[in-house]
Amino acid sequence: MENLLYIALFAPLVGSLFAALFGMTPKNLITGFVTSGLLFISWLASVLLLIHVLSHGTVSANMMEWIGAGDLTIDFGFAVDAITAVMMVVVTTVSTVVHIYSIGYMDHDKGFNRFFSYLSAFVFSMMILVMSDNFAGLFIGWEGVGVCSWLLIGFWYHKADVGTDVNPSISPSWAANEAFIMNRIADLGMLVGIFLIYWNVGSLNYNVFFDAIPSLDNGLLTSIGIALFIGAMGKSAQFPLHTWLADAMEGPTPVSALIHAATMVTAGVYLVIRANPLYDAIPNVAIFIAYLGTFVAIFAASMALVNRDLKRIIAYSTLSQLGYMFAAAGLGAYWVALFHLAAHAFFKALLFLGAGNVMHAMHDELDIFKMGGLKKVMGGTYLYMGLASLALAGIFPLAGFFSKDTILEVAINEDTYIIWFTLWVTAGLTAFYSFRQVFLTFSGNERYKEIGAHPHEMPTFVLVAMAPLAILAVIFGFFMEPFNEFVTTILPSYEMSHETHHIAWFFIIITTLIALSGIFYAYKKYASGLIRDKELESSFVYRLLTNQYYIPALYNNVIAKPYKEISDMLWNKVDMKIVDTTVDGIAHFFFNNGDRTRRMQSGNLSHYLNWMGFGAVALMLFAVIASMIG
Amino acid sequence: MEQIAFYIFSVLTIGLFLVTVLSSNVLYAMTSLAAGMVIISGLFFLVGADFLGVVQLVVYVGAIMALYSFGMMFFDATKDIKEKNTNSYLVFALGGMIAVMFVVIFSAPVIGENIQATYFVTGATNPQAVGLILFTKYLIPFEVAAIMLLVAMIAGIILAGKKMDDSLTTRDENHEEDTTFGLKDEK
Amino acid sequence: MIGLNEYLILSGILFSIGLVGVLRRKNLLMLFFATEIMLNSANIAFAAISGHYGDLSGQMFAFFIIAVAASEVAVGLGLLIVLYKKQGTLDLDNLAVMKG
Amino acid sequence: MDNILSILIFFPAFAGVLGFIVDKNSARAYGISVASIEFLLAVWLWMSFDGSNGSMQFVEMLPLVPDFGISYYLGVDGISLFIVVMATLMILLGMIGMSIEKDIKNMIISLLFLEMTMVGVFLALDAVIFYLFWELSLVPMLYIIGAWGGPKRVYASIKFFLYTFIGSLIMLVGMLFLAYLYHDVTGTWSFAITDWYALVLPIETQIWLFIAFFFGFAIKVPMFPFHTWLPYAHGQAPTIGSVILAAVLLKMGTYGFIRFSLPILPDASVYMITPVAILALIMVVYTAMIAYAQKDMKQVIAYSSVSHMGIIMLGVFAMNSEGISGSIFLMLSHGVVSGALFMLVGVIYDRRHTKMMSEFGGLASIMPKYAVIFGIMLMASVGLPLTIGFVGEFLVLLGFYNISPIMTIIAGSTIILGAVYMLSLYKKTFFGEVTNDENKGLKDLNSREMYSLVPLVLIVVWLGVYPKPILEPIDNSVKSLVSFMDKKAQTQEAKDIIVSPKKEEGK
Repeated sequence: MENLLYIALFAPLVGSLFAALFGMTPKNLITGFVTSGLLFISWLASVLLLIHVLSHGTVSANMMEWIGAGDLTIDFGFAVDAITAVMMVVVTTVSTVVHIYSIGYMDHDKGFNRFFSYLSAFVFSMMILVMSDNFAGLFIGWEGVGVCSWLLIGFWYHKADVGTDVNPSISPSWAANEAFIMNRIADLGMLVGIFLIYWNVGSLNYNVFFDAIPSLDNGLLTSIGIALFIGAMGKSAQFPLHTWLADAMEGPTPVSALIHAATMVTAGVYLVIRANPLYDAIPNVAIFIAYLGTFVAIFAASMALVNRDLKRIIAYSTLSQLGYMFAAAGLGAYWVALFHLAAHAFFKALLFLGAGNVMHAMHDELDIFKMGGLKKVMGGTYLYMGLASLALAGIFPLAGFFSKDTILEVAINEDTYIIWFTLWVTAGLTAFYSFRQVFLTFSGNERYKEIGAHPHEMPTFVLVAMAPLAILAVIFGFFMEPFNEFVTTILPSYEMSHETHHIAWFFIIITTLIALSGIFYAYKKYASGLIRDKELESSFVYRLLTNQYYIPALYNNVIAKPYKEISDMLWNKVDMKIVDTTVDGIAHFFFNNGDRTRRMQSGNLSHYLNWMGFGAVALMLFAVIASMIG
Repeated sequence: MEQIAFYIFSVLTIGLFLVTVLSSNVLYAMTSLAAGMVIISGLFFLVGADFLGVVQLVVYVGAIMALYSFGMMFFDATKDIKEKNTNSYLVFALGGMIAVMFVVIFSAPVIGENIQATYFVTGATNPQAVGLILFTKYLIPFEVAAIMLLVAMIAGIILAGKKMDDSLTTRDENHEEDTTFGLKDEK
Repeated sequence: MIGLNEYLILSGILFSIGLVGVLRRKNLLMLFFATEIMLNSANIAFAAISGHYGDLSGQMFAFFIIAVAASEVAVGLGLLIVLYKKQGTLDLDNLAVMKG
Repeated sequence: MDNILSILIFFPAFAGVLGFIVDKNSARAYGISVASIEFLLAVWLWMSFDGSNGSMQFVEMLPLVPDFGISYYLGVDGISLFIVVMATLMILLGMIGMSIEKDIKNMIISLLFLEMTMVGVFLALDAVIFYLFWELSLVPMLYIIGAWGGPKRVYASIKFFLYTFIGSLIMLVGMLFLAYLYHDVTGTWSFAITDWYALVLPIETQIWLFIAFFFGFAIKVPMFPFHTWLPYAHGQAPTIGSVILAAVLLKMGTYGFIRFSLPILPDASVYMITPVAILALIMVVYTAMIAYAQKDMKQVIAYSSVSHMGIIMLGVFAMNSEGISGSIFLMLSHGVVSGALFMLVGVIYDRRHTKMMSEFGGLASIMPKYAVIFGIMLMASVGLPLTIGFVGEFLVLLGFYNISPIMTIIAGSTIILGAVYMLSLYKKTFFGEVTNDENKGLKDLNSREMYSLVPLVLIVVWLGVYPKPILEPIDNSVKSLVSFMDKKAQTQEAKDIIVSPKKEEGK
């Protein structure tokens, strides 16, 4: 079984290195096929591992020692348990599909080989992240996905910077740097968590740490929990570190599907799920996580309501769904969070890939106000995106219905009505903005003709490649019970109370109702075409939402610009004017004194003699005084 | 008797040396210097250093002063020396302070009485004693001094005797390099 | 009775006279004279101390000082003559070639 | 090869003297072959070094001035071994990548002399010998900056020389005083560092000595506020000069702290943790911000060097073997990475004769290989896991966390601020459109540059993934050092703070 583990882990790395060999040569289809093939192998190995874990329990392997210093020993240790197996299958499934899809999508791109190298490297990092059996290994993956995301967001690095009024993300390279730096802020928190664990437990191994939890001080556990959660916030783009995710949409769309929807951004959720014994021990932090998740859910959904950028809408919806996951995890329903994570990965990747199709068809035009009526030319994509949006909105019997509904049930069960209500409203908003986007893109008048676009459907193999995701988005919900049984071998099981069971049907109905009404409202407003409401668009709330609550502007003005100014000031004023001038001043002092006393060297011997006399007097005075004192 | 002699000698030496230092005529200065030397030898006799006194007379008055007088033939000794004296108060003040300090430093160990005689010679007259010590303990310094005198003599001859005929002040500018010894004026 | 101190005081006075000469005079020849005075004052001190303690080392030093003075005069006068031939003067103020 | 250490020290100097008779055209080949032999010797030393033994090995001892206990005393342990190997490697690669044509023979000879002094500093176990090489190392560097530098080279080289020289004079006073104290206590003179280790001094004396040593080492490191010579030196030095300066010369300072201050003055070191750490923190954050404000690529890397040296300083004063091992490893990784970065800046400077970032932009499209290697080095510089930069940084921060969590968090901001200035450098230089026409025709790395850079890339990855072969010998020596300090410390405070590793105690 260890071999399967290594195959699953290293196949993407091999693919990445293979593609890297061709990195500087023109497009070569073989890189696409080899990486996809290797990922398929990795997927196969993951599925086999899942089956093995299902019957035999955890598989673990210790490859070699990585860092050993003092009492610290960190191994490249891997363990595949139920959580990891699920994550592995989700990651490899989505990434295999995305790889195959990208062969079609990146067809005309100069950096074709490079793209596959990066993409496979990302999968490798993600696999390390989920498979590691210790926090240091997790951190390797954590940073690794960060770098790959940096590379991939900035994939079209040659685009120049433009003003925020033209493109809110300025440029791909800017967005990439923003994502990396934001993630690094959170990583610092994670590092602190790791240090705390090491100095109090003596090991970074998950199991050792979890076993030691009962013996640790509550305050300490709270700090560890907060520090780790800060790490999770960065990677999963939770408020206030959320701005990078929308800007990350500058990357190629398959990247958005894989990294910024299905896998990397869920790493934070994975961490919270993984550290469930810790968060169970500190309910205060856990409930904070739940509230924060809930807040992010509605906060992101509100921004999605008015956005005109196809990918950004989906990005906000990702953010919002991540909020759902954190809410579930924070409330203690870890398996529900994991289930929603998996379901979300499938339909959100599908949604993004559909958006990719549209983008491809529209020649990289992303403004949904300039689309419309595309269903005639892009029937397959319409179907996929419709399905994915239904799943996202949580309509029976699609995957999103089961997962989202269970989260709402959990909120009821925990008597946290504020969370329930907020998430309930968010469900309605989700349905509305998803279908606003679908209808604006595919129905109504054909506004694309105004900008002279000639949309066309993607090649068939691309659509076929997307089929697995579509199927999973439809049927995944029915696997909820087996999934529950499987993952609760590791995770704490979560049982609804009897009362909740009784009234569950009522909540299911009202949740479905609000989702349906959201869809209906979107249909009424947008299905027949776009009617722009100038008054609404100039209202304060609308502008607030389109400008993302002015948070990016705030960050820019309060952090980025002052940082630059303080840096300049420190350099020009402090370092050059104070520190260096002091040093030079000391040198000048000696130099000037030397220069002044140089005039003593008049060349006139009798002056010298006079000085000699002075010197003699001084020395003798000194001698006399010294002998008197001594 | 000794006291009277000492005070006479002291007053005379001080007076003569003052003349040496303050006079603007070289001849006066030199003459008074020579006279001062003679009287100093008297002081030496007073403290019982007979041999030293004789050497003082022979070397200083006999040799050195003769050397000076010969040397002065090369210079124009008859006219007064014109000197710009700036700030002579400072000079006197410095000189006085140094004198005071020398006295303090020299007399401090004497007053403290922590000096011990190491080469104590008794039962011999002064010249004999001097000879005994000079050719035993101080033999090597004595020989070195002899060599030094030899070297000095040769040096003196070469320096003074070099191109005795031509006056360097009237030499051609062209040949200056050979003989300037690096003493070149800034132009 | 004349003690050691009187001799030392005399020596100090003579030394300072020499020093004043050194500091004050601008003529090189006069400087030489002043130096001789200083050397002699030291000799007096040596001889006096030697006599006072009955230790002949002081006199020995005085001998060597005389030897040094003699050689100094020999070399110094030679130099003076060369200098005079070259510069036509022995005035220090005209010899400021060591200006830094 | 009993005298391998002497051979290591004097072979380059000997070859350097012979270099005077080598023909000008073959000087480079001569230099490279000498440096390769030296590097192989260093590797041979590493191979025959017993990694599980934490004490001094290959010791050579030859009394020079027995009356004052000065002897020619050499030895190597895990702490110095790899710095020596790295120094010889960086000289070799620097020579391979060197593009200087002017007076190449003199350059090669200076480099070989420099190599002697650097190796000598790290192998010396006698304070006088140490000081001798320490000061001698200034001379070739002064010449390299002064003769091949930029327009303000004279100012820069004099500043470098005088500044570091003043510091080391103060250090010399400390050394002499220490030798005097040793004489006072034992009645015999000795300048052997290992003898000094046995000296137990009262805490007040220790603090004075610590301050004296501190000046010498801190200026070399260079710690805030003594760092201003470094940007000038780097800014004006030729590429090879910057490479050696950043990779090896700066390490002398931190090495000195580990070799002298910690074991000789453990109580004072513990006492001084807070002030030193505050300076180090200022170094980390302040210079990272200044690096962000720079317009010149080389200055960014110069200031980033200072910032990283701050982290190394923190590690040295972590007083546990995680932190100290980490800081020694970080010295190596910083040597490799900053050396490589300076070489990379040199590459573009050779082509365009400017280092201003505003002149560039979009280089990734024109020079892809260059961009890739730069990118890898950048990632190593910001401490990405599985690159060489992470291991040391992680261990240092981990180790220092035991001293002060708050300070560690401030120091940890280096992973953010480092990313800020390095990424903005990369973005300005490599990303965006190619706006400057002069850049359009630039050639990618040639084979000479590849030969010098690719080995560094391999090292960066190899030691990032598998640091054990190097980390283990370092750690063994550090463990014995820390246990020794723990035993020697007098005050209870010092004993509390110095954490000797449990594994060592069990032995």
